[in-house]
Amino acid sequence: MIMKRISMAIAVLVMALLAADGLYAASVYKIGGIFSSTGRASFLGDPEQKTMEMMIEKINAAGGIDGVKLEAVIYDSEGDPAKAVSAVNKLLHKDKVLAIIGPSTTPTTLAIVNFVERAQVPLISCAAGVKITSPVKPWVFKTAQSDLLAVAAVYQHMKARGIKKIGVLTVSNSFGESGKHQLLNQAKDFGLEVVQADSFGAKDTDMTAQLTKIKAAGPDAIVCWGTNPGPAVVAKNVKQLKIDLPLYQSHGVASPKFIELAGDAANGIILPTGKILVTGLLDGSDPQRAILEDYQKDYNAMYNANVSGFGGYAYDAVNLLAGALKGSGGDKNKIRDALESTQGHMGTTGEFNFSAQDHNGLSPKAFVMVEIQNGTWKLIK
Amino acid sequence: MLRIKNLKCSYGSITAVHGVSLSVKKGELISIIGANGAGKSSLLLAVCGLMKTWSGEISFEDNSLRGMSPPSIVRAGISMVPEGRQIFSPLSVMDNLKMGAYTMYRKRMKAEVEKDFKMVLSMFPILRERADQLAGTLSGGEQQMLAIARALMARPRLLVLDEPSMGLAPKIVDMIFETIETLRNQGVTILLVEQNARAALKIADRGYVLETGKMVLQGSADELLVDDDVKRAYLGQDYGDFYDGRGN
Amino acid sequence: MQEIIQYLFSGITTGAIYAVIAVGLSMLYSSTELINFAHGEFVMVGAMAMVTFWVHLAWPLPLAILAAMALGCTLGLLFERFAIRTAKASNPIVLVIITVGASIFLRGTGMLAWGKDPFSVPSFSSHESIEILGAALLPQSIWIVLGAIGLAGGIHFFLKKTLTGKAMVACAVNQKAAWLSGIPSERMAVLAFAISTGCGAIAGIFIAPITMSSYDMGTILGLKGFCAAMIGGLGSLWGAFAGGILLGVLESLGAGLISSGLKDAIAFILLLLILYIRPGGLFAAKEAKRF
Amino acid sequence: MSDKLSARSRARIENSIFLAAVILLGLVTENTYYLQIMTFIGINTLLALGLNMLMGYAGQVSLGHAAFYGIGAYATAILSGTYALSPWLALICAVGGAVLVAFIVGLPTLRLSGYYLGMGTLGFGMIVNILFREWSSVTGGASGFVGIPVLEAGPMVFMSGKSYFFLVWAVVLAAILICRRILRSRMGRALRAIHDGENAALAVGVNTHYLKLKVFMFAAALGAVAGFLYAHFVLFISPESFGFMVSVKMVTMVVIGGMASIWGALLGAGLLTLLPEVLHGFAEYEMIVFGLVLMLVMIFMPQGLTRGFLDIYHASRKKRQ
Amino acid sequence: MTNQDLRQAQSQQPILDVQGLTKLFGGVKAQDNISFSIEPGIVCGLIGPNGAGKTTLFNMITGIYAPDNGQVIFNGRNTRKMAVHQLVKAGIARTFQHVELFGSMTLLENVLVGMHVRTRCGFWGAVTRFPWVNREEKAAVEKAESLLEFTGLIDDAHKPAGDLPVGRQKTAEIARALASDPLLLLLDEPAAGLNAVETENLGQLIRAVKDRGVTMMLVEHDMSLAMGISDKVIVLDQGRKLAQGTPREIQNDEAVMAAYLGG
Amino acid sequence: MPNGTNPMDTADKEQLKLERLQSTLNRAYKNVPFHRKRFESHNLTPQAIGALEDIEKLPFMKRADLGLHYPYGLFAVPLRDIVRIHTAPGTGDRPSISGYTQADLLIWKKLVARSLNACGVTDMDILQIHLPAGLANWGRDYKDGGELLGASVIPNSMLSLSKTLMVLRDYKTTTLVTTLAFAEQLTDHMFERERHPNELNLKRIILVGEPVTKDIVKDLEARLHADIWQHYGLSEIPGPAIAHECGDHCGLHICDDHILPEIIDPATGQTLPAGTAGELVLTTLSARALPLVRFRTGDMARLITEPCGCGSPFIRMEWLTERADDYMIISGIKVSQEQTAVYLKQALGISDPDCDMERIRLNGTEALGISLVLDDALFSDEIKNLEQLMFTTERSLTENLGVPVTIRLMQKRN
Repeated sequence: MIMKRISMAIAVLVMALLAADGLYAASVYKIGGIFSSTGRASFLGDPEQKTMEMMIEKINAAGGIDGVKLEAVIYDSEGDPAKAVSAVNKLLHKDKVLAIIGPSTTPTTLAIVNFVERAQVPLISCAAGVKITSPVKPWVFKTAQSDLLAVAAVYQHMKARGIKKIGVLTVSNSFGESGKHQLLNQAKDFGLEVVQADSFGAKDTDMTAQLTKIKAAGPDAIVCWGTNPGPAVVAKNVKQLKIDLPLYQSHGVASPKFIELAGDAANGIILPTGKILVTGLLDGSDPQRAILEDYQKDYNAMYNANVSGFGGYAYDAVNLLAGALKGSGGDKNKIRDALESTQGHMGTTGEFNFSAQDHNGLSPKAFVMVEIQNGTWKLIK
Repeated sequence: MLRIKNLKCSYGSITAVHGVSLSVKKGELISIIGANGAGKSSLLLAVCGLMKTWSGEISFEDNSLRGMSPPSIVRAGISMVPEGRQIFSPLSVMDNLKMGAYTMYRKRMKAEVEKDFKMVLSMFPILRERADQLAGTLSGGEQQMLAIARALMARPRLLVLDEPSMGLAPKIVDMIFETIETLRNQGVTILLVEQNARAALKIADRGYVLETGKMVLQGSADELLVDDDVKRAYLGQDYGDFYDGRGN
Repeated sequence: MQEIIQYLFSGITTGAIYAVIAVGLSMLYSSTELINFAHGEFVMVGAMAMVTFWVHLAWPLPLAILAAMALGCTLGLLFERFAIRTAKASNPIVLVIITVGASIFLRGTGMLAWGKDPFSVPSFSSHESIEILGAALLPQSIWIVLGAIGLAGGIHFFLKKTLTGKAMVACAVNQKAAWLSGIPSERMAVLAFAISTGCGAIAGIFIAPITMSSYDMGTILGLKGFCAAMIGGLGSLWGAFAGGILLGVLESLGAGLISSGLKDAIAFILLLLILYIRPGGLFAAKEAKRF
Repeated sequence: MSDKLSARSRARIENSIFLAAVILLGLVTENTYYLQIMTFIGINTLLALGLNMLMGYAGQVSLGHAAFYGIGAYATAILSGTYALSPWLALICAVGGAVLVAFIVGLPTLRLSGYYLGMGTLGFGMIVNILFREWSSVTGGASGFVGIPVLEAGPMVFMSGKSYFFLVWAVVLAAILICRRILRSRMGRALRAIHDGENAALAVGVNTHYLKLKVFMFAAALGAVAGFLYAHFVLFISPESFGFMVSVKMVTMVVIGGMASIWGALLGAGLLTLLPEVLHGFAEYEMIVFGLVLMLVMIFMPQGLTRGFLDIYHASRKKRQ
Repeated sequence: MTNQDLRQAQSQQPILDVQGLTKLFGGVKAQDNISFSIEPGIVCGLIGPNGAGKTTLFNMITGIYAPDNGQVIFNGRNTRKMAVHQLVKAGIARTFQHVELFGSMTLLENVLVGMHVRTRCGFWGAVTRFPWVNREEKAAVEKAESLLEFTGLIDDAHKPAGDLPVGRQKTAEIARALASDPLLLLLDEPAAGLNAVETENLGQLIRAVKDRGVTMMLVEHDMSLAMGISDKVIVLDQGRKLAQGTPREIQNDEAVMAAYLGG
Repeated sequence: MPNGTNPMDTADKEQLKLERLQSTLNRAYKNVPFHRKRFESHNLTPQAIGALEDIEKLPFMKRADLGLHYPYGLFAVPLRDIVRIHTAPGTGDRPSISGYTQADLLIWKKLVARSLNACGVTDMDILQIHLPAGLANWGRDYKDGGELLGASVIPNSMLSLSKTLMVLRDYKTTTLVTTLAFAEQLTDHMFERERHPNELNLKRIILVGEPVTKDIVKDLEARLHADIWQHYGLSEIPGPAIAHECGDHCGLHICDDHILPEIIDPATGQTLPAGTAGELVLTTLSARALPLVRFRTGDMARLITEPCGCGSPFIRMEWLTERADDYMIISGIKVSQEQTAVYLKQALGISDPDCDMERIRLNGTEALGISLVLDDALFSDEIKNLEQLMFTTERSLTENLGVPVTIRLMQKRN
């Protein structure tokens, strides 16, 4: 008997949830956000979420878009695809948002792509995975530079230095895997030979085994593709193993945190990064410099913290969306079309030139190569 | 000294002890005898606090033992030598003795403990020989000695022994009983629970006979030694033995 | 050859970390028959406490270590007192779920307290690695191995030489007899918990310099420690130690010689084989009891 | 009040009320979000049901049950996605595969006991998960598998929303019925007997090892079905969804709901699915609250919620009298 | 082959023949070269002081332990390679010292579980409920009810076994054991925890079971029961067979007395 | 060895009593169908008796019950354990049989020794026992008890008065155990022979069998120059020395560690508060062969709960001379009038003899005098026959009752 009561209780609970779903009118543009604010990808999601909140506030302070205020509804995916799906459904069906920004990671993005496509809501992802926009899906865009471009930037640099054989070490998650894929695929194009490819677990405490193996294969340089904290351990291990080879890292660690974590071992590491990290080092003529300085100033003022490269993805996404929202009158189709036709949008990440074939819109110019020296970034021209 | 009134113990729905009363006076050696399943062990479990679900009254030196945990009962002055020895096999003989003196150490009576070591080791010279051996490597009889010695280390005013003869060869059993008698002669009050009725009664002052959780006989040891009921408590009775014309 | 030695070095380093964690788990198991799934979180607490005490507050190293250990012990004590002992359950799975709940709780608390970013802690001594037979050995690895041996030795000493330690062994061997000897086994359980979580914290303290510490670092470490304890045979101290080293070496050799991606799988397959062949672990505590 | 009713007719009443509740909820709820949550509850219920049979009745803890969930999901994804097999055929293969794996793994593993069994299943789960991640040419690796087709049956298209809700809950209902039938049969009696006392069950001639293996396979099958439903619902799968923490969560569902209780599985799955949704409001405190709730429930209702609620109910009734 | 046939086939050969059984536990002999045989249809008491090895012997006969040496011949078959459930199927049933009923199940269900080896519905049968399944179930329930009737428990058939008083639980264990149509029934301390009246009723039940042709072996500490209903008594002490004979012979056996009472 | 002077804590004694009561009840319930039925008819088991007071829940046992279960029906041990069987006159046509196991004898030996010890008997004493045939059993008990103490015992034998006196004098007897009637007879005899008590070494006389008033005691003491001590016993179980006087001579100490006394209202069966006079009900606490549970003695007594000046822990009773039943005490032996009538019936072969009974003095000793109304049924023409009948009847009654019997024929009453 009690069973019945319990199932009734559950029913009532769910009903109550239903009823609580207010029907407040859309005198605002509701924009959804899904970020890995906690969990293992929180280093991505947290600044992204903060940036989005900041931007929305800023836009609203400036009177909104076409006089309509924006409202952000942000959920935490914890980096879990299932949670992302839950969040996207909430955004699509409960909050009925106009567009979604995020998620932060490739799997979470891929997990929700089908839902936004079906619901026909524009999504601007902040994840880097190539799979997100290739093949192109009508409603899915992304602001983060693809690994494709990052790898290209790295290989370009190697080629210039005359490196022939490389060892590849990637983290066993979607970021590393996607990077590995690009590293292996593009090597030939730059005349490089991958002599050893290895991986490490995201939470591993020691990578000397893999490095020893790579060292034994005799490469000219080592590329490590991962996100914090693993690459910092790799950097330390490389120093400790006295491997005297150039170490390349990915844009995934392009943050002051990496230098903090790797400490002395960070010196000499070369990596591609968005310009955000090296704003101060950029030429005054760089078209992105002003935007970057703006962003950094705002972020600093609001959160009393330095920006990371990742928050910029959200910054660009919000700006892109804001641009597309203008004159759309809240019509999702119009927003999508406006996004797809965005050209020459200067963002923190680079210059966005969207088209029906390219929903990322960035070129290798979005990356600059930097070297870490004495605990700070040095631009490699 | 120890007084048990109308004790009833049960495990779940099974009652193992049905209202048993018994008492031990200072300086006495009391034997509780009975076949297995008679409820002897349950009774002891209740006395030393290992069993909580009992009703009735157990008092030691006029303080009720209700609700007391085994360690506080040890501190109150009752030490038990559990059935099957239960020595700490991975510890050395000496360490086993130290464990026995745990409450003494906690009372900061180190000097007394040293004295007790001497006393106990002189009482059981074999333990002195094996002081550094692991207790698990001792023979059954030696383990029993160790178990007794360990219990003595807590300076009990009442020493409770649960089936010290179990599983031992007859010769060793004799030795154990001699030891118990010596202890009694030295003034230790002893409650001895035994299956080996004759041996236990020979050294006891008084005895109790338990049968299926009930006390069926008690009296001085000499009375019980001549009592055929004791035998029947173990081997049962043939109803044919009784006079046939009864009950009409 | 040089590589093999290098693999062994790395294996032993990670193995020593697993060993310290496994020793803590095993020690708790031997006195309470409970596996603490929140153990990894105590490792996290230890590492994060080092970040706070040593890096942020700049306390002297020994003081910071002591403080981090004390924090681990205190938390373990509170956990035992308020969660484990309050639970009326006799079913071990319920206690296990409680520890799972505790691990989530601690992780959440850690996130609040230290934020989501990873932190790095400097090595106890120089960064320069030492070269042995052409293989590099990190000084911190030596620290870790020494720490692991020291800890296992310390616990060994505690259990074998001190009265309280022996009492704890007594409780573990035969709780009934220990009770009857006047040893308060409840207090021993609390103590075992505190020591065990203290071990976890120590593991965290030692590994903080070589890996990066973050609020969610504990889960996987706890898991590996659990595996190590299992391989060694639950309840056996040196078994846990050996299990940890073995697991580390297997992983390292697996990564070096076969595939770095499958290294965990290789280690786990070997574990399963060990379990099938010796269901009680490699060093299953032999029954010293004669009857 | 229901003492007079036979167990069977009581079960029928319970089932019909449950069925009615499901249909009512499905019809009334328009919001896709809620439908989707309930769909997840349904999928989790399937997982918990299988595991509950294994843990609650056969007394075997599995810390790697997510592996079967994953095997079901990946098998159907790969077969229907990569090889364009009909999803329904893929389902049969997935379930068959999971059962086969369960048989092979269970044969040696179920001979272990206690924590060692937990370790064995945990190891198995980890290995399977690593395979999902590393065998990227087939599984899509850590980035996940995309391209899972939408379920169709004739004119019906099971897309997110009501149709899927009803599909999942129909499966749940069927699973509940099957579990009940099993529990009421000779096999189920033997199972419950193992639960009450393994020694005695052995002594009356129950081949406990074989029976445990059977239940392990059954639980694997239910897990695979759940995986199938998950894959075709989310249309994207990645190894993270089938990791160790998912296994632990499944065990938690069973224990929190109440072991050896079919409704307990439902309750546990419901609670553990709903709780994070509700806790979103706690933002940063979510994990703390979740951990606390878990601990408190276990500390004060060690028998799980079903038993706990029943006890409270009985206690309050006694008080009233 | 039905039980009836089996019974006829057995003629007068002993139903249980234990030959030189030896069992070591960590080098210690728990059982030392024990031999005896039990004729069909009798009640055989097995007594001995604590630690004599009675339960170990039971466990070896029921296949829970494998003997280190010697063999058990049950009904003409060597049981060495047989698993516990095969032995049950062959006709050995037992009860436990501490009631081990399935507490959450009703008495009827308990007895039905007892019939496990005599029924065959498996997973698919349960799911599909083919007509033969229902027929089998119906027959099983009828038989279970008749057993409960026989043991006088029919009124409690639908109560959870764990809720019954100990006396009835003990009886129920016997009913459950009988459900597997045993040729040999091993009773491990059936009277433990019972009061005098219950013990007396138990004795009557055992006699009634004996009248059904079931051979019984019984470990019992309540000697008035053991001596009262046994046709033959075997005494174990320290893992060895000490004596064997009628209850009266045993009661007057000096060696037995010494074993029990000490020298 | 606990004795009268050994201080025993009240709590200890209460504890001991409870222990013994419980085991007695357990044994009685387990082994004796009679007791089990009594328990069952009151819906009780021995477990219901958790304290001494709980004994009130149990029904009484009457003398008649002993006869009803003649001969061995109330034995709680198999016959082969019994080492001694005593017979006492019963109430109906069957005597009551009591049996003793080895342990019983041992216990009673100790009890008697304790009682003797309480009146100062030691191993220096010479103990002479002189009891009538009906109390011969007690004679054996006193012998055993005396021997246990180490006293030199002169056992009971059927000597003539003068031989007894000779032994008393020549053997330098210090302690004499006897009945009041015999003591008086002896005194009379001695004074008739002009013997002086000073010739004797007699220090004390222990009187058994009936309550003796203070006056008589004083009189006897004065005449014999010996202290008089009273002992209380039951002829059924277990024998003498259930209660004994101490040096203070104020009430009899009941050995309540072995025998549990109660005082009830003989009419209603209600337990009376301490200090009230009523019928004495006894429960054996250590008897093995024949446990008595709430046995109504028919004796009237009053319990004295105040501690005794002698320091003995045993409770005292004042033994009253009146009776709660139809028994007469003749020469220390209880004689049931009802049973006598039955015997008379059998001996005379008539259905309903009309008679009166009284205690009479016969040749210095006590006897039962029966005044039989001569009616038609009895009347015989031949006086000789009648005399013969009376003679055989007297002999038969004497044998059955253990006391001398004389029958006086009376005319039919008006």
